[in-house]
Amino acid sequence: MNDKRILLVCRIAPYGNSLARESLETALAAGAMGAKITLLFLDEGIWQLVGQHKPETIGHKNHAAMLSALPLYDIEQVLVDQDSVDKRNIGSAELSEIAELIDGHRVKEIFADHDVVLSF
Amino acid sequence: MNDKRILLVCRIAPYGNSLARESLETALAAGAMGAKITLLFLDEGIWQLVGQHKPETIGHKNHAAMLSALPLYDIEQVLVDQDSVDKRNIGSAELSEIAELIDGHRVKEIFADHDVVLSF
Amino acid sequence: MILHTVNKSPYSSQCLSDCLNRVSAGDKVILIEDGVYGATIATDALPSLHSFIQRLLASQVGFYTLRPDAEARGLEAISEQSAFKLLSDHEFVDLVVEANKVLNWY
Amino acid sequence: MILHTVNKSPYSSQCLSDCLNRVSAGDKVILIEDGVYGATIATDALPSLHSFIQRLLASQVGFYTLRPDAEARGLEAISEQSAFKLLSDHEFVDLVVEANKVLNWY
Amino acid sequence: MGHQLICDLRLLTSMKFTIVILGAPYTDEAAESAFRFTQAALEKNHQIYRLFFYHDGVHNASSLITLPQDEIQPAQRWANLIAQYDLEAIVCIASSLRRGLLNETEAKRFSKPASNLTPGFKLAGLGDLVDAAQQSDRLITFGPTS
Amino acid sequence: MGHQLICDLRLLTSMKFTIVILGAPYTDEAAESAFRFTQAALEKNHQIYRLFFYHDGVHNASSLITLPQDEIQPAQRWANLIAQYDLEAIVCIASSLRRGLLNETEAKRFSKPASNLTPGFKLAGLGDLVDAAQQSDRLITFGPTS
Repeated sequence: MNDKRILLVCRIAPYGNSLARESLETALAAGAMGAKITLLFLDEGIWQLVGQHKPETIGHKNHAAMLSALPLYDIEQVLVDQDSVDKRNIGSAELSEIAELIDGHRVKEIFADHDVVLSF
Repeated sequence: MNDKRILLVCRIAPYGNSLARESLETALAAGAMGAKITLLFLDEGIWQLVGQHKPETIGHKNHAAMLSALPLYDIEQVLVDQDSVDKRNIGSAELSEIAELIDGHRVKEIFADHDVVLSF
Repeated sequence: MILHTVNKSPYSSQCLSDCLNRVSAGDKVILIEDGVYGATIATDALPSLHSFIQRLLASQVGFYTLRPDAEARGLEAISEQSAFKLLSDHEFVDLVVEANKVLNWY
Repeated sequence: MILHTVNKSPYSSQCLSDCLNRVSAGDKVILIEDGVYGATIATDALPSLHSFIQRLLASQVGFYTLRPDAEARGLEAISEQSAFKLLSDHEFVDLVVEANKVLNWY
Repeated sequence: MGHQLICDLRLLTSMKFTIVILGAPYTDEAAESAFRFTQAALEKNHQIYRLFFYHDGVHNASSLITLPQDEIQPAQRWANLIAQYDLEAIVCIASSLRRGLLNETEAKRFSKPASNLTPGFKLAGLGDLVDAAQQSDRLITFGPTS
Repeated sequence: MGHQLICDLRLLTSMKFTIVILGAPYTDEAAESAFRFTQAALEKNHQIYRLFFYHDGVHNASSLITLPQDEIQPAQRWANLIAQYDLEAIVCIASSLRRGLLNETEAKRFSKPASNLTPGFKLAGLGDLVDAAQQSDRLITFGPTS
C-alpha cells in the first residue's frame, strides 16, 4: 500500500492565502518520507512559477525559494498545465524551469494514473 | 457627523461563509443604534433573499428569520440589485418581499448618495 | 471513475468551469456547499456552462447535488428540475466508495 | 469620486467584473493582493474584460495596482506596461483621502 | 442467517477513509460538511483511518470557542465522535502554532501562558497526512468555502 | 516658517480613518495589507479613529500564535503600533467568542480555562463599528483574500 502514487494538485496563487505555501510544505514532507508524489500546478497555482518574486515587500517568505527545494526532496514529477498558462497569456519563457509543461489531455491522464489526490 | 448615511453592501451568499450572517448582525446593530442605514443586496448576496431555507439540515440558524427582523430595527431602505437577480435567472416572484428591486443605474446612485460604505 | 466535488458558486468563481474542463467521460461531479448554486444553471443564466454540462451529460458524466446543502439554501426544487440528481450524505459516501479517487475543487 | 478596491484574481473570481459593472465615470479602481493579477489582462487573456477596461479608461475611470503586492508576485514589469498605474502604500492612502468614499470588493 | 449475510456484504465494502478538513468552524461550512461526511461514513460501517485538520481547519480543536448554549459546540462534537468510535484526530502542528492553537507541551516549550487544544485531538506533523494518503482507501478534502 | 507651513497644510488634510480587518494573520493577506495601510496612514500624519477586527480578523489579537523567531509576530506588531500611537483597537466580541478568542473577563464568565487576547486589544460590540462608520472621515475594509 505504501507504493500508492500520490498526486498533489496546486490551484492556489502564492501570498494571498497560506494554502499555496501549505501545499508545498505537504509536497516537501512527502518527498522527505520517500513517498511517490507528483506535483501538478493548475489554474491559479501556475502563478507560483511566474516572475521574480519579492515577497519581502509584504512580509512573506519567498515562495520560489521553497519551490527550488523540490529537487532536493526527490519529488518524482513537477508538472504545470499548459492550458492554465495560455489562458493567462504567459509565455513558457516566463515560467520557472522547475516544472514540465503538459497539455490538457495529459492532465487527464495524470489524474487517471495516480491512486490518490491531495487537492489544494 | 452622526447624520452620516451608511450603506451596507452584502455580496455574500448565506451559510457557506459566516460573513453573510455577520453583515446582517452589523445591519441590526446599526438599526438598534438608530443609525441611518441602507442595506443593498448585490451579486451572491441576493441568495439571502431566495427560496425557503431549511438550514437545520446543515446545523445553521435560519438566515431568512434574521432578515425578517430588519423592519423591527428601523432599517431605512432594503434594496436588491435587479441585474444580479436577472443574471441568476431568478424571477422577482421568488424573491423575499423584504427588499425593493432597483436597476443598475439606481445602484450607482445609491453608491453616490451615501457617505460611507461597509462592504461585505 | 473519478468523483469531483465543487464547493463554490459558478456566479462568483471559476471553480466549476475549471473542474468541468478536466472531467473525463464516465466521471461524476457533485456540487456541495455554495457549489449547489450551480444547479440553477439554465439556458438563460450562464448559457455557456449550461451547454458544456449538456455535452458532458452526453458523454456519460454524472451530475449530483448534495441534498442537505441544497435544502439549506431553498434550492431542492430547482435542483430536482435540473440535470443534477440530489443525494443524501449517505449516498455521497457511497459515491466516494464507488469512485476510484476523489478530486476536490474549491 | 469613489475608490474601489479589488483583491481577487480575475482568473478565479468574478470580483473584478462585478466591480467594473458598478463603476461610474471619474471613479478609481485599485487592484490589491491577488487582485494585482488583473494587471496582466491583455488582448489575448480575458479579452472581454480588457475591452471593458479600455472603455472605462475612455470615461475617465482611473486604474491602479498596489506596488508592494505586484512586486511580491513578480508582476511590476507587467503592471508598468498595462493601464494600471503602480502606487506605493503612501499613494494608496492619498487616493483614499482624495476619494469621497471607499468601496471594497472581495 | 439473513442478518449475517448483510453484515458480511457490508464488511466486504468497508473502506478506510481519511478526511482532510481545511476550514474553521462557524466561519466556514467545510467543518460542518466534513463532520456530516464522517458521521455518514461511520453509519455506513466504514472505518475512519484518520481525521487530519490542516490550514484553518485546526480551529476545530479549539477549547476556547464559546457559543450560545443552543448551538453546537464544534470541538466537543468532534471529541464525542472521536471518543465514540476511537478515531485518530490529528491536528497539523505547524498550522496550529501559526494559528494560536497549542497543547500543554507546546505552550510550555514556547513559554506561552495557556493551551487550548481540546482533549481527543492530537498535534502531529504533515507526515501523518502523507501516511494517510498512502494507507487509506479513500481520501477526501473539505476545502475553504470563502 | 517653511517647515511650519508644511505642517499646517498637512494638518488641513489630516483625516480620521477607520480600518476594518476581516482576515486572520498568516492564513490571509488582509491582515498584512491592513497593517501596512495603517502604518502608511500614520506616517502621512492621519489619525486612526479605530481599528476594528471582525470575522476571522479577530485572530490578529491572539497571544498564542507561535511563529519562528525570524518571522513577524502579528499580535505583537499590532500591539506595538497601538501603544506607539495610542490607537483604539476593538475586537468584535461576538466574532471572538465564536472563534475562541477570550479576554480574562470572558474566560471567567464562561468558565473557560484560559484567555488569549493580547494586551492592547479591547473586546467590544458591533456598535463600535457603526459608530466608527459615523465618526470617521474614511472607512476602509480589508476583506478575506481566499
